[in-house]
Amino acid sequence: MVKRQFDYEQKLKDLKAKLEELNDLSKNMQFDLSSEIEILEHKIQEDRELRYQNLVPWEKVLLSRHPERPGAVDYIAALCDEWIELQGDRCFGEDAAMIAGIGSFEGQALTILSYRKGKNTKENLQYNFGMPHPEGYRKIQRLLRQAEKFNRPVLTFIDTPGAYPGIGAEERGQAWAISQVLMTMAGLRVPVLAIVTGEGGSGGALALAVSDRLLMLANAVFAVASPEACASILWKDLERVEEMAQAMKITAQDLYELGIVDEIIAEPVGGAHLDYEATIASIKDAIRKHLPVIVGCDRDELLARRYEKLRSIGKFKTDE
Amino acid sequence: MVKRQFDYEQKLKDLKAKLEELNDLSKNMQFDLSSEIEILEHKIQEDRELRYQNLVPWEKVLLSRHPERPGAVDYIAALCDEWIELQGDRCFGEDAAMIAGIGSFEGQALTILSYRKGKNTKENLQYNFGMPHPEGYRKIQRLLRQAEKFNRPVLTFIDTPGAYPGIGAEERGQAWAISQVLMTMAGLRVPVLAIVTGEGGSGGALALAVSDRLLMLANAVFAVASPEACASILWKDLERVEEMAQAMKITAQDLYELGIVDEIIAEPVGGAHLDYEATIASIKDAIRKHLPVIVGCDRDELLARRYEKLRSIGKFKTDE
Amino acid sequence: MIKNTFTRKKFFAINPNMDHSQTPIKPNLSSTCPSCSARVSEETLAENYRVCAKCKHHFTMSAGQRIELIVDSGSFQEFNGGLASINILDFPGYEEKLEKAEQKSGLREAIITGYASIGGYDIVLAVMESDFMMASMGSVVGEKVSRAIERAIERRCPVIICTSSGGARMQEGMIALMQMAKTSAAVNKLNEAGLLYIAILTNPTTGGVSASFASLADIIIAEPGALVGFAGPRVIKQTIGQQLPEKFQRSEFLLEHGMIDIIVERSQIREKLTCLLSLHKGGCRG
Amino acid sequence: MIKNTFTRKKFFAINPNMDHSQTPIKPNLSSTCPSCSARVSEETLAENYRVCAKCKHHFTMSAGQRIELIVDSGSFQEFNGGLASINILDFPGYEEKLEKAEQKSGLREAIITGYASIGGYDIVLAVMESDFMMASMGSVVGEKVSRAIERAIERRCPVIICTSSGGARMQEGMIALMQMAKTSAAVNKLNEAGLLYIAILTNPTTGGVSASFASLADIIIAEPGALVGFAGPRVIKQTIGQQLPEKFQRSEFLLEHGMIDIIVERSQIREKLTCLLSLHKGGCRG
Ligand SMILES: [Zn+2]
Ligand SMILES: [Zn+2]
Repeated sequence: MVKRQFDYEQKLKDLKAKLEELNDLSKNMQFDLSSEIEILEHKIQEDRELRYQNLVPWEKVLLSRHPERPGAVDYIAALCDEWIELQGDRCFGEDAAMIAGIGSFEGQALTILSYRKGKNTKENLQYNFGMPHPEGYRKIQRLLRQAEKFNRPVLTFIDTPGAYPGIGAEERGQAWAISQVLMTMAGLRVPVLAIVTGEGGSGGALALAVSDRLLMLANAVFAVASPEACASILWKDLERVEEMAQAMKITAQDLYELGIVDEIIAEPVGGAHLDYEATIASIKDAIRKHLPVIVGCDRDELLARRYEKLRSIGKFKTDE
Repeated sequence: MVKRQFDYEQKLKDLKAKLEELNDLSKNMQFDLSSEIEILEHKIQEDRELRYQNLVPWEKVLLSRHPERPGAVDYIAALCDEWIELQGDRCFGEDAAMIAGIGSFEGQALTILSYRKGKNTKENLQYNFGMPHPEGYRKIQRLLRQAEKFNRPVLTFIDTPGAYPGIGAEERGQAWAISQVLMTMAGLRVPVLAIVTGEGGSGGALALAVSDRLLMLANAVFAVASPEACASILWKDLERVEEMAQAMKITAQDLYELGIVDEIIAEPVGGAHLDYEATIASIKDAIRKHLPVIVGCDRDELLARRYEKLRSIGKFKTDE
Repeated sequence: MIKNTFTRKKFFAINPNMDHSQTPIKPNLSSTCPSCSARVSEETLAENYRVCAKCKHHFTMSAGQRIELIVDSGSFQEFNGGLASINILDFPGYEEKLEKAEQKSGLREAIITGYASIGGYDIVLAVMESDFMMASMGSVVGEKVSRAIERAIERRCPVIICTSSGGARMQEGMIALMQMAKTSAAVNKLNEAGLLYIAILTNPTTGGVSASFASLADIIIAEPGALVGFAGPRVIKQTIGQQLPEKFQRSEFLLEHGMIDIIVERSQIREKLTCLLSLHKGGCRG
Repeated sequence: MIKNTFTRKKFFAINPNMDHSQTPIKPNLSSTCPSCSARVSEETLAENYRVCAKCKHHFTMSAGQRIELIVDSGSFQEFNGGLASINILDFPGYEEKLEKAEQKSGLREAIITGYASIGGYDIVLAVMESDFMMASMGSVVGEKVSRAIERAIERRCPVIICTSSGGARMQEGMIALMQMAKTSAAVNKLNEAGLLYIAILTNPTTGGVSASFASLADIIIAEPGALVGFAGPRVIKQTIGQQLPEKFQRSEFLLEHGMIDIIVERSQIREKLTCLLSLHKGGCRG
C-alpha cells in the first residue's frame, strides 16, 4: 500500500496525547512517572529530528506537495516591501496558475515570477492546481522581456505538478510557449535566481528554473516527471511509486550532488509548512547571499557562465 | 442613388455592340458608314482615356475594390522565381486573410507580407474578405522579426477593407496585435517597401504601410476609414458617400500631394484588372527603382529617415 | 522637481489665453448615475473621485480633473499648450467642429501634455479629453504625444498617458491615421531608451488610439468598467448581426483576456503609480 | 562541400564499430497499412518514400532512410557517432534497455548528427531515431544536438533537425530534463549568430523535445499526419476524462492552430529544403 500522506506528525501527536493521558492517570494513582515521561518526551524529540533527517524521497514528495506548504503568495508577501502584480499575456488570457509582478526586496527591485497553488479547494480550482496553460508561459515571456528592458533581476519560485495537459493547452501551443521561455531565459541579459520551493514537475516546471543560481528547499523535489507517471509508464505499476521516487534522484540532496542545484536551503524540522517564519528567514538569507553576487557580475560573463552551466549538464561515454 | 459599381466598361461595351449592329445594318442596306464609324470609334477611345484620367475618388474606390483586381497571390506568382509561404502565429491560429512568406525577386530574397482577398465567393469566405484577425497581425509580427534575424528586406502589399470587427478578434486583442506591428515596423532594422495595390482601409491596413517607401497604384485608395463609415458617422447619411470620398482625400494623387505616398505606380487604362501583365510590369519597375536604394542605405540612416518621415506627418498651428 | 508653481485648484492655467479652471465645475447640482440611476450631487461626486458611491460607476472626468487626481499638488506644468488644429484637407465643417469642441471642453485640443511629479517622482504626463471631439486623434494629438515622449527621453523620466478616444479624427483623413504610426514609432524610441511608460486606459479608448500608443505601454492600467477595443461595439454588432456578450470590451473582460495588467480604482491610482515609479526608481533603466 | 565520401547506400557507416546499413531493410516482405489496412510490399514502400500509395499514410522511417531521403547522395558525414549513454543514476534496468535499443535500431543512440549537403548547400543535419527507446532525450541526445548547433555556428551553415521523440528519458531523471534547457540555450546561440534553423517534425514528437529545440526553429515543417504536442494524447484523455477531437495534435491541426509553417510530403521535402536554403543563400545572415 503506497503512502499517500506524510502522517508522521499526526502519529506523533497521537503518541504525545497518549503520554499525556498516561501522566494524568499516574498522577491520579499517586505514581510519580514525571522523570520517566520526561525521558520519553526527549526520546520522541530526538527521534523526530532523526526521522526528518532520514526521510525517503517519496516522503519528501508528499511533504513538497503538502497543502499547507508556503507558496508564492506567502513568499512575495514576506519578502517585498512593495509589490505590484502584473497580469496577462497580451494575446489570449490571464493565467491564474502563475503569479508575476514587480517587487522590492530590501531595496532591490525584482521581477518575480512563479507558479501559484491554492491552499483550499476553491483556490486550487481557481489556480488550476498550479498547472499553467500556454498563456501563463506567455505572460512570463512578456515579463522576462520587460525585466530585460529595465535591467531588473529576476527571481522565480518553482512549485508545480507541471504544465496542464488539456485540449486548449495543446491547441494554443503548450510546447511552443514553454520552449520560448526556456530559450529566452537562457539568453536573458539580466541575472536570474530560481528557487524550487515545492514540487518541480517536468518541463512545465523547468521553464522557470533556467537561471544563474538554482536553489532548493531541503524538502522540495524536482523531477523529469512525477514518480507516479514514471512508475506507471516504465514499470506499469503504480504501487512501486516509492521505489521509483528513490530511483529517479529527485531530492534537493540528490540534485545538489548531480550538480544541478547550487545550494540547499534548510527547512524547519517537520517541513516548511510547520514554520512559515523560519522558512521565510532561510529563503531571505539565501537571496541575500546569492543575489548580490549575480547582480554584481558583468553581464557578458554572467551569460557565458549561464550557458556553460547548462551546456555542461549531461554524462555520457565516448568511444570513437 | 449612389453608384455601387463602376460600370463604365460595360456601358462602353454596349455602345460598341450598338455600333457593330449599326455597321452590319448599314452594310445590309448598302450604305457605306465605315469612315463615320471609324471616327466614332476613335472618339470613343479618346473619351475612354479622358474618362479614366478624370475618375472621381468614389469611382477609384469602386475600381480599387474590383473583384477581378490583381491581388497578392498574383503579384507574388509573377514577381518571385522562388517562393515559400510561411504560416501561423505560433500562438493561436493561422489567418488566411494574410499571406506571408519568403520569395526571391530577381535574385534578391524578400520577406513578402500581404493581405489576401478572394476572387470569388468561396475564396472570399476562406480569406474573410481580406480582413485579418489578431492572428494575422501576429504572424506578420513573427515574420518581421525573422526578416530582421536574416537581414532580409521586407516587401508588403496593401489591399484590405480593414481589420475584422468581431467578438473573437476583440477578445484576442486586435488593437494590441496591430499596435505591435506598427511599433515593430517603425524600428525594424531591415528596409521595408510597401505598395498599396487596392483599398487600404483604416488602422488594419496601416499595419503593413509603415515603411521606407510607400508606393501606390494609380487607382488604389487609402483612407482613415471607409467613405461609407465616414459618411454614416460624420454626416449620418450614407447617400453622401461620393461626396465623402472626395472630401477625405484618399486617392494616390491626393496622398502624394500630402506627402504620405512617395510615388504613384501607373495602371493600364481601365484599371489593373483589365491588364495583369501591364500592371505587374509597372510594379516590377517600381520595385527595381526603389528597393536597391533602401537596401543600399546604411541601416542607422535608414531608421533615422524612417522615423523622420513618420515624425513629420501632421499639420497644425502654434500660437503660444 | 517642479512644484507649487500653481495652487492646487489652478494647476492647468499654463496657457495664458485659456483659463481651464472654469470648465470642470458643471452648473447642474446633481446628476443621475447612468448605471444604477441613483441621484448623486456634484459635490459628493467631486469628493468621491467622480465615482458613484452606490455602484462604483466611474463618471467621466475632464482632463483637468484627472491631472488633479493623479499628480502631486501643483506640480503640473503644461507644455505645447499652444498647438492647435487646422483644416488640412479643407474638410467641410471641420473648423466649426473645432470651435465647438473648444467651447465645450475649454481646451485647444483633445490632449494636455506637461511635466509633473507623482509621489515626488518626475514624469511626463499626457491626458486626453473626451469632451474635445471625443478625443479623436488628429495631427495635434499625435504631435503632442510624440513630443511628450521625446521630452521624456531628453529628461530620462517616465511617461504616463491617460487615454480616452473615439479613434482617428476622420476630418484629417490619412494624416490622422498616420498619427498611429508616428506615436508607435515614438514609443519604440522610448523603449530603446529603456524608459518606463504607463498607460491608464479610461472609458472609452477605441480605434486608432487603442491600436497604437495606448496598448504599447510597459504597464497597462485600466479604470473599472472602461470600454477599450479596436472596433466599436456598434460596428461589431452590425457586422456579426448578434448581441455582444455582457461586459464585452470592458476592463474586467480585458483583464481576463490578458490584455491589461491591472484594474485600479480612482481612489487608489496615485498610490499605485507612486509604487510603480518607486519600483522603477523613477523610471530609468537600473 | 563534403561529397561522395560514401556510396549512396552506405552513407552512415562512419562509426567503424557499427554498420548501420544492415538495419533499414526489414526481413518481412509486406506490411499492412495501419491507416487503410491495404497490403503494401516493402519494395513498393521503399520506392514510394515509405508512404502508402492508397491513403498517404506515412510509415515510420529509420534515421538512415531519412538521411538518404533528404541529403545529396553520398554527402552525409557523421560526427560524434561515438557518444553513448551511461547509467548516470544507476537506474534499474537502464543498461538492458540501452542494449536492446541498440540491437533494435542498429544505432548507438537515438540521434545521428553530421555534415551533409542539400541541393549543393552545406548544412549540419541531425536526425532522431524512434526505434531507439522512442527517441527519448537523455544526455547524449542533448549533447549531440548542442554540438551539432555549435558546429553549425563554427562553419556558419544552417541546421536541419528531423525530430521524433517520446520526450525526456526518464531513466536519466533531471539530467534528461535539463537537456531541454541546454538545447534551447544552444538554439539561442544559433539565433544570435543569425543562422537558419529548420525543424522537420515527424511522427511522433512529444514531451521535452517538442517543448525545446523542436518548436524553436525559424521554419517548422511537419510531415502529413504527424502527432506533435507537449502532453501525450493518453495523458490528456485521462486528465480531462473525455474523447479527444479528431486529428487532435496532428500536423493538419497544428497548421490550423498556427504552430507550424508548412506541411511537406516526403516526395517534396528535398526540393522544399533546397528552395529554403537557396532563399537563405545557404543559411547565413545576408
Ligand atoms: Zn451608480
Ligand atoms: Zn494506407
